[in-house]
Amino acid sequence: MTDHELKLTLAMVVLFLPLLAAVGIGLGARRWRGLSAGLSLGATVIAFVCSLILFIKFHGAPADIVPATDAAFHGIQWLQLGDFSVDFAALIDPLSLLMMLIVTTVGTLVQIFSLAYMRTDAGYSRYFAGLSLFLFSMLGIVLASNLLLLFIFWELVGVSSYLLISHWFEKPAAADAGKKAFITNRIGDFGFLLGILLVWQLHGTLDIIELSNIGAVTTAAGLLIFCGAVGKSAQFPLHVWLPDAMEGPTPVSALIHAATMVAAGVYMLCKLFFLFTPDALVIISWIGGITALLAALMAIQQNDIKRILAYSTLSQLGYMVMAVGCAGPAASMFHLTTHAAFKALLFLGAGAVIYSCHHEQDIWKLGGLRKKLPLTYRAFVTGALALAGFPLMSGFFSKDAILAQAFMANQPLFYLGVAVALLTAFYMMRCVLVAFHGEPRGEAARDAHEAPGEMTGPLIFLSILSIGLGWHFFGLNDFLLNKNIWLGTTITGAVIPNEITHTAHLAAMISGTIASLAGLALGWVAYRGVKQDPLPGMLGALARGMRDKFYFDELYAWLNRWTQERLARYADCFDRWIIAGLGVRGSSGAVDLTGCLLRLVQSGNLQTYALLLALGLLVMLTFFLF
Amino acid sequence: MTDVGLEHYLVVSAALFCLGLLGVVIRRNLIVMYMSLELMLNAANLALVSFSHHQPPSPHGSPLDGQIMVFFIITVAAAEVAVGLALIVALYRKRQTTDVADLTSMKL
Amino acid sequence: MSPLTYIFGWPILMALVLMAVPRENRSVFRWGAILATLGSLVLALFVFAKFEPINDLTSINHGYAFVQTAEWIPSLGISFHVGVDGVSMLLVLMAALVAFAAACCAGGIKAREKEFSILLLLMTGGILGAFMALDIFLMYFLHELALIPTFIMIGVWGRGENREFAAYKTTLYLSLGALLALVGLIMIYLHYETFNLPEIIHRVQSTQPDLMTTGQQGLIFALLMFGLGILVGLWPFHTWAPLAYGAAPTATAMMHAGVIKKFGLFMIIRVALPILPDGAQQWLPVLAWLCLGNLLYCGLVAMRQRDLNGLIGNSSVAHMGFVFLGIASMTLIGLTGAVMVMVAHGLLAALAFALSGHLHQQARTLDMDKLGGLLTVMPFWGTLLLMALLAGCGLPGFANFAGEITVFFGAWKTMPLITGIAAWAALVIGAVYMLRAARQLLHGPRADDAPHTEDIPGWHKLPFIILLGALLLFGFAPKLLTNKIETARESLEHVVEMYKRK
Amino acid sequence: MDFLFYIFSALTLLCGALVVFNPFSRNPVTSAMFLVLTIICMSGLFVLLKAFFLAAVQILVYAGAVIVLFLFVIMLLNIKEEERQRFRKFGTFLGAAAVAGLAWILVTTVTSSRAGERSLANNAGETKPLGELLFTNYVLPFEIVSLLLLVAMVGCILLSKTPDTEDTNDIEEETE
Repeated sequence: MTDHELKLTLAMVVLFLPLLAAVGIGLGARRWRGLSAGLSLGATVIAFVCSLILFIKFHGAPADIVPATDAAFHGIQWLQLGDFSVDFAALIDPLSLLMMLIVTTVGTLVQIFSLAYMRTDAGYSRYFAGLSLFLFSMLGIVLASNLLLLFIFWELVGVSSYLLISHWFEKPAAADAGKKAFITNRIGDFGFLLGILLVWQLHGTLDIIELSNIGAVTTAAGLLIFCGAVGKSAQFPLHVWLPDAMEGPTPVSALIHAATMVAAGVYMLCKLFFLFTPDALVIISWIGGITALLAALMAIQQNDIKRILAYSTLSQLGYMVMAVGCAGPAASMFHLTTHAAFKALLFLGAGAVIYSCHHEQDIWKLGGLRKKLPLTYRAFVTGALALAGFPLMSGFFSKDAILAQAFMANQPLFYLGVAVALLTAFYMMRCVLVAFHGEPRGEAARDAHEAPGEMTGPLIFLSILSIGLGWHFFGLNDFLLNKNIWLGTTITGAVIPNEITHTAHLAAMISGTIASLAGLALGWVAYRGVKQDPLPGMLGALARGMRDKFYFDELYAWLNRWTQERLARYADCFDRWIIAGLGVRGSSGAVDLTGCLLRLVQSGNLQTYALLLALGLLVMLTFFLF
Repeated sequence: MTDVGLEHYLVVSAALFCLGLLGVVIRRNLIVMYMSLELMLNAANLALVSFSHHQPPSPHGSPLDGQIMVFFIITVAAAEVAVGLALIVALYRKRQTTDVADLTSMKL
Repeated sequence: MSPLTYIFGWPILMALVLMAVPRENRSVFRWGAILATLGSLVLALFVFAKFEPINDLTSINHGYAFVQTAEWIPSLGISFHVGVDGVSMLLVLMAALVAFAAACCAGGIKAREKEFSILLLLMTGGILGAFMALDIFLMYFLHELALIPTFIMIGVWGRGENREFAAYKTTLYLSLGALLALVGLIMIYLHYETFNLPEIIHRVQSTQPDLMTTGQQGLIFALLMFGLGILVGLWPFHTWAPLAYGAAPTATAMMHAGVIKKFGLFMIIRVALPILPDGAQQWLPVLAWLCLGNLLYCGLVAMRQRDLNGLIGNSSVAHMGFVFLGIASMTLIGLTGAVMVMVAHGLLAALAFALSGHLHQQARTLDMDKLGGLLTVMPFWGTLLLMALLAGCGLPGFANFAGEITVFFGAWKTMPLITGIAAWAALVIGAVYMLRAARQLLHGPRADDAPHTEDIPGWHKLPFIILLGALLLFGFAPKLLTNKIETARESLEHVVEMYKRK
Repeated sequence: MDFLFYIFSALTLLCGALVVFNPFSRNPVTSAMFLVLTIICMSGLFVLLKAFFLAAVQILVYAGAVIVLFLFVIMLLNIKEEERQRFRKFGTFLGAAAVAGLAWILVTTVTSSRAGERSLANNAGETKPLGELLFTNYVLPFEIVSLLLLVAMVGCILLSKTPDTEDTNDIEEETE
């Protein structure tokens, strides 16, 4: 088997096994819960193994499209029309291999975790079918070899996310959240689609490798493509859907809304980095920075443990996008990887807490879990420290890389990044202290007991990754700093990966460490042993704003009500009264009216008829004679 | 004043026709309307007769054709009057009126 | 004889046979209709499989396959002339699929089954024939044969209090549209003195390109565009559609929204564009803006609907906008996309109306405020509806997406602004109203006073599965569609070239 | 001769006008009597046109038969005067206008056609050639007319017969 064939086989196995599992569950296996879960998990594990083999074997190989369109395998044409053709093929380069590995790893762990977490759920089979469908679409994004294919899987990811968020569809909040997520994503996708069309018009191709040989052309195309990432990665101003998406089951939040799907936007930015002009990058970096800061501020005043994590995800995604904008896709992908590990850990940890405490999610009603759930506690603290960028944890290294990147590209963003790092450490400290320390503040917290092995196992595994992923031993950073793995850079001589200067490195490391420690310390001081949140008293209106997410939801609701809804109402009224009323009934009414008027003439009076006859005769004679 | 010719007769005929028409249009008694109809018929007769009288000789047909026509018109008019009056009688038996304003069952 | 003749002759023959059957034998009518449409479907699949690309316009049949000709009214240049190319082949297959599904879904009719079955079969035969006719008169005649039963069916078997008004309005609208189109067609006839479509096109494209002046072409094109546009629900002549579909019995709504409505579009592509390149030049920009009326405006109206059928009806009108956009783009890609949307939407509209028909049969209401949480009670139905709704908002994996994206690619280069607005309508507004329906009907808690509903039983699932299966098949492998359309590529390219040359 | 024409035509028109609107009487009998006078004056005009046979027939048939029939009916029905206002104001006005317009058209047409210039008075009004024509060229119409008279007679009898009591319900018209 040649390398090419091996790649093709493995990539197709990785891509299609989850789909087959989903279809299998949908077609019949759904009647047997165990079988459904087994199918889904089995497919994911095999996909994981294949990804691992692929990664180990090919992580140094250059980008390759399988099946190659010109090779013995004819490319599978998805659509072909004259000069417009879309081939179904996988683009396998080191970046996609890494992403595949992340997705399948987290996917496997989350599915194992779900075995226990969802055990009592009525929609058990449906849940696993959804997860499999999601993995299929996500891997499709990772492997897509051209932009349209990418868009297709992009949409499919959106719908599987919709299905999973509204898994508990009887709950109005969950159903609404799913809808909101889908529609908000669609707004981003609208820009994405226009971007694809523009790229097609300017470059004449959608194939990513061909595009990478051409490089960036206009800022507009890049920004439109970025819109897709804004939607999917929940960047400001389309960030509103992600916190609501926490209505879905917690493992789903871990997989989709922390580790993988929301990272797809960042992945896409990194992969298509060659499409962005420097102007576009500046805008991207600021959007990322703003998101990071806003989300970090909002996270401080959340009380729902999942929402805290959701805002922290937003904030970290902002970080990654900022890194891309600062011309550091390597740093961004590095952080994406470590974030996938520790955020999945945090979410699964939160899931374990929620599971143990009978679905109590308010941290002020928890407390004292340190002793009840020792394993979960340790795992959660590991994740929190990694997220806070505690020295020598994985998050520390990746955050440093981003800060160094920002230091070189854009000094104001560097300071913003440091501030976010401080806030991050602060709110994680708050979360840990309030939820795990002190005395139990609720019935649920008092009865808590440790979760079963299916749940703690993934926690332990992820803890190890969260600690060590940044170490030099793993070689992740070196791998990403290899120029060869970035598409288009060797040809266009683009700036990535930047050689990070020593000064930048030093500045980032020192300020990052200080910010992290200071944040943790502040959190310790403010929340140690408190029964109530002291912040609202100190910050007043600002704290209220943070708690209410700076009123973005209200603003959008208002905007929507005043634009689209209002337009819809006008259109409806117009339809009902003007077109159907005046236009249609009006013209039929005019005919009716004429009929009524003419009816008056039919008086039945002989003389009237005679008179009309005479008049008619007169008219006709006049007409003919003169 | 010129010699009395065809035009004079035709003008009289036209005037008589208009009088008849006026009667049909403005009188409401069915019988009087009927008489007005007779006036109109007679106007036509007059026109025909005067045309007949003033027709130059020609190989096609005889100048008397007009008079033949009038003859038939008179016959038909007699028949028509008979039937019409019979109808009026029948109608009067039913409705006790000969006023057309009361006869509006043709109304839509 | 050409198998095409059997495809559309078979249902009509069955209708004639059923006329002789006494009305007491109720099940005979039901099964007769199913059998006849199944026969057409099998034949259509056979023809679809056997269909060989003939990309040679100079051949005797002008690139059409399975041609059959017979004299009909020679003094007027009318002949019986059928044949298919890639475009009509797909529509015939789609029509046969939908007809079979509609016949299966006609079980809800409990009164006068005899007449219903006969009308349904006439409708099926008529529209199948209209898609394969190559004689303009035959085409029009068979379309009318299919159209007229619609009015009767709405009036007699319709539901709701205002079904008579609906029947009345639909009749007026559609007759007016058909009449305008007829005037245009007769004007074409007066110039060419034949109804033979390939011959006319041949003369326009090679021997007599200037037989009609630009002004005449503009007038005829306008007549055809608006006449046929009314049949399709071109904005602002669309208000009959939601009303009619709200009142029509399930099978009728499926057939009309799915298949018969496509005829107007088909005729624009088949007759108006090739014969009247100058007219197209004048009117297509107008059509491009009007299509936004469909996409954006009807989408917004659909957002406000409280009734499921109103929503589906409006969304169906909105989807026609994609086809208009594809036509107006006047590129090979755009036209192909338009045909793909026609096929995809035919299947989807039929599926959606079949589903809403089942709900209406169960719950006796389609008011979305009164229903909710149906996914728990009717899992199969609910899953299908969810998939139909998602297909309706253009989710990849369903044939609609493939068509819509192709239309966008076709239209983008010439009309970026319109395409951009259309994309907003497709991606965002479509998602808003479709998901709103899903949220209200399927999700959420079940109301306490919600009517009792049951899922689709046993073999009744068959038509739904067929329609959904076809949607998914063409969605995953749109090449199945484009391959066939590709065979008509030369004639389409000819049309596009004629258009560009002017 | 011209003198006679003017006298007869003036009398014809005057009596005709009195048939239609008589300022002194609304009685249909008066109208009928003036109709007789009109007919007689017209036969005078016929004589001037050398249509002697027609003049005779005119007096015999019209004055002798038709008008008598009218009078019979009037008396049979015992119609007195029109009880209500004789004319409707608006209708009268409109009718008069229409008729005036028509009269104007007819007169201008007649005068402008100059038909008289090409005409030539002939004297072919004798009864004998008329009878010859009637019984040779026009014998078929003549017979048909006789049949028509027969039909009219039957019709009159049928119509004016007092309906049987049982039939009355059938012909009962609905008065809305």
